Amino acid sequence: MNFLLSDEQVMVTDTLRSLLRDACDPRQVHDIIDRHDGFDAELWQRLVDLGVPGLMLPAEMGGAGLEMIDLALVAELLGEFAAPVPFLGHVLCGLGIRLCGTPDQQARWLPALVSGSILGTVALGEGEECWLPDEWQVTAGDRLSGGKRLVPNAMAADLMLVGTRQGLALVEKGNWTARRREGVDRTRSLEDVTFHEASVALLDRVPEGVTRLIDAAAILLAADAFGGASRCVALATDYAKLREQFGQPIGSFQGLKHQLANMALSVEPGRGLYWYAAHTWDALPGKAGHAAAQAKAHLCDAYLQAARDMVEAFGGIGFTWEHDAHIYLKRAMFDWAWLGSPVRHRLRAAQLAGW
Amino acid sequence: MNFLLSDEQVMVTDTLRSLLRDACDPRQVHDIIDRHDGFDAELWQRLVDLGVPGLMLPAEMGGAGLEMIDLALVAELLGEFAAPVPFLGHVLCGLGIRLCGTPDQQARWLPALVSGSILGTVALGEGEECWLPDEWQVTAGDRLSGGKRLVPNAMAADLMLVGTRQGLALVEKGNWTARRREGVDRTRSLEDVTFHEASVALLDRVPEGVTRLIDAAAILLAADAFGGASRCVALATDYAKLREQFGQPIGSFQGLKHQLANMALSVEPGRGLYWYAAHTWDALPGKAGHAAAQAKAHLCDAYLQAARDMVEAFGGIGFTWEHDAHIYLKRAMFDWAWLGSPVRHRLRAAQLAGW
Amino acid sequence: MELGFGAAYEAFRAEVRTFIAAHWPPADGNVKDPAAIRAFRDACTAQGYYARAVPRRYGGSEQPADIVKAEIIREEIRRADAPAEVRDGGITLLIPTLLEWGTEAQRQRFISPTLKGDYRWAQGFSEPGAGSDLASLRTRAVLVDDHWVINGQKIWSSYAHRAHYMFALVRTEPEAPKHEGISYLLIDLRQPGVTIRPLRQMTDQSEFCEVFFDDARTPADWIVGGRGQGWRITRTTLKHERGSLSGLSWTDSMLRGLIRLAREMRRDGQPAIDHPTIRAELAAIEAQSMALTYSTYRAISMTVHGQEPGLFSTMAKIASTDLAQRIAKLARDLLADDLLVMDGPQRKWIDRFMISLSMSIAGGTSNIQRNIIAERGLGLPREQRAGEA
Amino acid sequence: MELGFGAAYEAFRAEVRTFIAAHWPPADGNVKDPAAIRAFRDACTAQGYYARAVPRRYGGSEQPADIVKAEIIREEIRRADAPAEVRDGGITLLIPTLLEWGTEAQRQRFISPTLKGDYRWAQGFSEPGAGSDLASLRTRAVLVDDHWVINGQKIWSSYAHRAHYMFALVRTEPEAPKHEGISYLLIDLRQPGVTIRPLRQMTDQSEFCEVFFDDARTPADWIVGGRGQGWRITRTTLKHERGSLSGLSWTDSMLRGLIRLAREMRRDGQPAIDHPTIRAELAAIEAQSMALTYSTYRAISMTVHGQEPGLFSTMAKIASTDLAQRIAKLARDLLADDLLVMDGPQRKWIDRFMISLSMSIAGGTSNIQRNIIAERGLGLPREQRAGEA
Repeated sequence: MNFLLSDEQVMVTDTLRSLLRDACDPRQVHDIIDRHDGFDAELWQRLVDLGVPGLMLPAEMGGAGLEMIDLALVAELLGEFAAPVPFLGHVLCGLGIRLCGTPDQQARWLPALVSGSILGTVALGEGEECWLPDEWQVTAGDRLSGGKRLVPNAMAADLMLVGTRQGLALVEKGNWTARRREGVDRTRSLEDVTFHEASVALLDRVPEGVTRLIDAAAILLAADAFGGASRCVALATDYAKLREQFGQPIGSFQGLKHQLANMALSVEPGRGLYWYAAHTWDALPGKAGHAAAQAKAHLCDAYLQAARDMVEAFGGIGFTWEHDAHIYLKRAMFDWAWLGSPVRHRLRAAQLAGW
Repeated sequence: MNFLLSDEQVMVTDTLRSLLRDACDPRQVHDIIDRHDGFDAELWQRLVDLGVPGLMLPAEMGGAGLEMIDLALVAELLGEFAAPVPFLGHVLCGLGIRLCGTPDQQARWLPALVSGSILGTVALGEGEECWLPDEWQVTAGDRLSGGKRLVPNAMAADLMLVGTRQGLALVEKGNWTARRREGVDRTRSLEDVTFHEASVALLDRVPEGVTRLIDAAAILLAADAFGGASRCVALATDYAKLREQFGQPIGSFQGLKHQLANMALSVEPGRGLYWYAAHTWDALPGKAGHAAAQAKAHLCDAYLQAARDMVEAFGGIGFTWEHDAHIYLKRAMFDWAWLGSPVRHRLRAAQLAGW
Repeated sequence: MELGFGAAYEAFRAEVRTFIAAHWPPADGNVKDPAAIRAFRDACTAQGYYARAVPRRYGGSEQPADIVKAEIIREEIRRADAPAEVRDGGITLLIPTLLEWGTEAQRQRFISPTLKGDYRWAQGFSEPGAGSDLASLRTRAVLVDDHWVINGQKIWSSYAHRAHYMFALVRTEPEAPKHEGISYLLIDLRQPGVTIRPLRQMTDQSEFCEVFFDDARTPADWIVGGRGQGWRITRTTLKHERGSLSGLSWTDSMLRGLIRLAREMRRDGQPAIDHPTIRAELAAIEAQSMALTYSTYRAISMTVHGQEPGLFSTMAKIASTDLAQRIAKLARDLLADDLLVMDGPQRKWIDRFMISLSMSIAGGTSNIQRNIIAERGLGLPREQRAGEA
Repeated sequence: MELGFGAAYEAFRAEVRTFIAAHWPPADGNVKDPAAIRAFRDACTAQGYYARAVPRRYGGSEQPADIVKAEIIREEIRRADAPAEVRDGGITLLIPTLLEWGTEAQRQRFISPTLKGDYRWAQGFSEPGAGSDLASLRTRAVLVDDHWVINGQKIWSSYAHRAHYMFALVRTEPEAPKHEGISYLLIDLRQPGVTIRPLRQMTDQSEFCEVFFDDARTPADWIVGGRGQGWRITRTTLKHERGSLSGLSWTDSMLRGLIRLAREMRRDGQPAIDHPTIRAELAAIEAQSMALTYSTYRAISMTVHGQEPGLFSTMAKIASTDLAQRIAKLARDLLADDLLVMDGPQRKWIDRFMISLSMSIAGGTSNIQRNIIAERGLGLPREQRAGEA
């Protein structure tokens, strides 16, 4: 048993962490959410330069050919820094094409996604908690009509992977109209899109490919949630060490101490769960659906609670716009709801467990 | 608005409390549960002498003609002292006859129940959480056959009010066989009973009378739970004031302090809820079903949690047989499960609220 | 035991209802007209419904304390959707303080216009670094000739950007022990030495402000009580806050909103309110709300009858905070997809989901409330701390 | 990243499995025969499977530390339902202590029979009034000629009524500062000066005992380490307790039991496991258990590779306590009517419902664990208390 990171993985995460410390400090995140008109293009370019979009894509497409755990570690860090970049939609788009695309489709799109010369995204939701393949109503024939909801960065994207009753389908920019939603989480834009007799290219019908894409999405959200939740614990803890009341740091009061301990208790063990889910995706595919659903449910619940607890730990200051707390609270709301709420993933996990 | 106890009510509860302090101290309760062969007959006799069985029964039957709130206050105190007496079955038997009995039946049985010359009980449960009138399967015609479960003090009882598809029915001693269950709560015996072609007297079919009896049972359990839960808070608090660790009372540590505050918070406001439920039974019958279900659910959940918290607050000593803690924990388990678990009463309340 | 208001009170209710019907809405139907609103409030004061605790000579209606009547008035005003009594900090905190500690000149000068809404007040207690721990506050005032010269910063001052004046705690006796160096000053906010910066909240709205004093000035006799008495004055003022039913109506309206939300949203292909998990939690929340409501009724009844309601009186505040958190959580579960967007049909629930967090912060953190329950309610010993006797 | 045990370990597993199959069950099929059980355990020790940390000269098998191999052995023993290694306090706590601090004579005298199960040991640390706070213990021993004479009382001593000896902390230097006056003694429990009283638990079973010393005696050289070193010795012993997977298999078997229970019981006319509320909570518990399992795997992998697992290592214990509480609660919901009786088909769940409470008590309360997480894990400052520097 060797359930730990390799030296290379530690090195890569260290590199990425220093990049984010430099290029994604809270002031920069605040700038983006105050502008509220998209993502941090410069930061995204640096992640592209580092090879993030191609991490799991084949070497012959310019990718690094690594595994889900590697990508999830990146997602954890982006969550930790609340990075305002179009990571989620972009990597899922590439992954979907890798999983279900024809060789031609792969050759056409993957190198461009790896190099960042185009931006990809995925359209999964259809509203009212319809997120999953067996719930999709949108129908793709020669043409595609209908709407998808809550699509990340749809206005900026060049290529969209759309979930349809016929499986995944590719639509190019210009074939949809997008309506900007006022997303709660301003670090990741959401738009509703409408297709009207759009040109569309169906991917191969590989049902387990579609499922694996959903599992990947769940795992990346779980990893983001773990990173964000850990940061909430750290922010609240750091504050408790500095802030004084009645002549001593508030972190020396047992009441707050136990609350912080409970926060950490509800977050830290989640690391093993998301690692496991990522690991099953790579190594034990039969268990990946269940593990991914459990990770998404557990971590996203833990994140939202940790974010709430953190706001309370900060007192009034944590409720202000200028403070970082709400950035995490709102990102936690995104992770919690996008792709379906925890309870839905728990029921899915129960079914996959054969209960 | 005058939502508080009258001077008479305060006086009666004070009297009863001194009686219980004297006649129901923990050593006596331990004696009863160690013997495990019934109830505290002497204590019961003193309660009878005080008029407890007739509290809500008409004056012409020897009763005091008081209200549900008065009886519930008694139940609270019996819960506070974990009194090992057949109160619940006995008063519900009398109340059922008062609600649904013919004048003859009332005249025949109520004076005997008031004077304590006979012991009454109620048979409601049929196993697998069948407790309520619309779930009863036992059928009463000229004769009664079948079984009821988890009947309080069935072996000692002289008269049993049995829930049947035809409404409430009276069966006299000698017409059932009882099998002693090893009840969790040794302060209140439970038996399973079997009827085989038993003679039976149906009460008038007064459907709302049956409902009111169930509501009364729920309110009395809620009141017992409030009394017990308050005692749990008090016991844990007293211990925290006395017990020293690291040179000071453990109750001065903020961690434990906040746990005790949270315990009190989950218990104390329940008083208003059970008072309200009792008050509706007397004054606002249209609201009584809903309020009684809510009180039973809320208070019994709070009691069981408070009892668990108390055991933890005591540490190891609270886990021993000699300590009082388990008496309350087990009584809380009875209140929680008897007549159906909290979630069932919540769903019933939701229905009665018209949701 | 009597849960209704009793016959005498029901007669009072009828009288109030008749009075309101005669005065509201205004004849021209324009319920937004400021002049009409003001006229209505003046009429209510004249009638003895508003400003009940304030003597007539300062513009109040000087009625005997009666929380049941006060509640009936609130209920009837709400039912008629008429302009409610103004309940800002100037009225709930400053006026009682002036009545107890102020000079006659201060009362004459400030109470009446405050009641009328001509003077709006901001509270200046909290500072960065002195939230729950007011004794450590650092804004200072120095008496120079006939004016106090004030320097420092206040925070969490509600609606200071719309206020005319502030009642503030400032350090005037730097040499005195911490608690004894604080005075209670009244300050005109509309002067050059004062800068007010509204704090944008995470909901993207602004309620609280930072207020900076840079050689701001206030007349020497705008001090309430003596020098160094500010701490004592504040403690008695806070004690004046009495159990009231107003928190309950907030809880009640949240709960009704939650039920509506559960009817509107869907879960597993059915109305969410029919889903057993949602239904059971909704009922559990209702029970918690009922417990709070009727325990408050009991506490108020006891207070009215001169009895001490005991333990519950230490916990009313945190009990409603806990309830708000639980409501927020179920709302979150009901919202599902709608939790992602601020422009959806349930925006107000997004705000509430966040605002529920600020409840445990506002007016003392929940941890301080828990200390109060444990020490004052349960009688647990105060913690011995290093450096204390 | 590799979650399995790897090829080398799987070869080891095959070897263990073969070995066990050759030795268990005994030829006559009598798996209850004490002689057969003993012979099997001896064979396991000879083979290097049991007593791995104990040198051969004291009867152990002296294997290099390898928690993965240790886990494989445990798994295979469990799978074959063969007699597990004895894991009482004598083996897990006393032997490591003797190996580190004992005299050669003590090791020769005690280790081997303890390993074989001929000597059973009770732990004598806790006292009434000194639970988590061992430094304040009051049982004392005085050296009279060549014997310690012991007076006082110990409590929470597991199975002392079945034990031969006790390893105990007693106060031998009454004049020394609290922590420095304690020594670590070995005591024969089967002597007139010792009275053992099993404590009946709320489950009506007895596991823990009170032990009273009334001029009990033990030889002068049955002291481990020097006089006044007891506190230090205990701290190093407790430090020796290493992350292990054994807690996980307990959690896992509870969870599987809970799933079975949910299949057996009914709710709203359907198998409880199909009810959405039960189902969602069961899945939530499973996720919590998975989180604990794989974080433990990670911590162990890191330890094996000489890395520090960090924060998680402070929380493994309380995390499984929390999980046990949550399991107990769902079991309660499933039991419904069966919660009322001890003679029903689900008696074991009634016991577990209660035993889950004792978990947060055993071995230090959860509050002390929370302090450890906060101070050691999160680096929060220790509380300054009155009378401390």
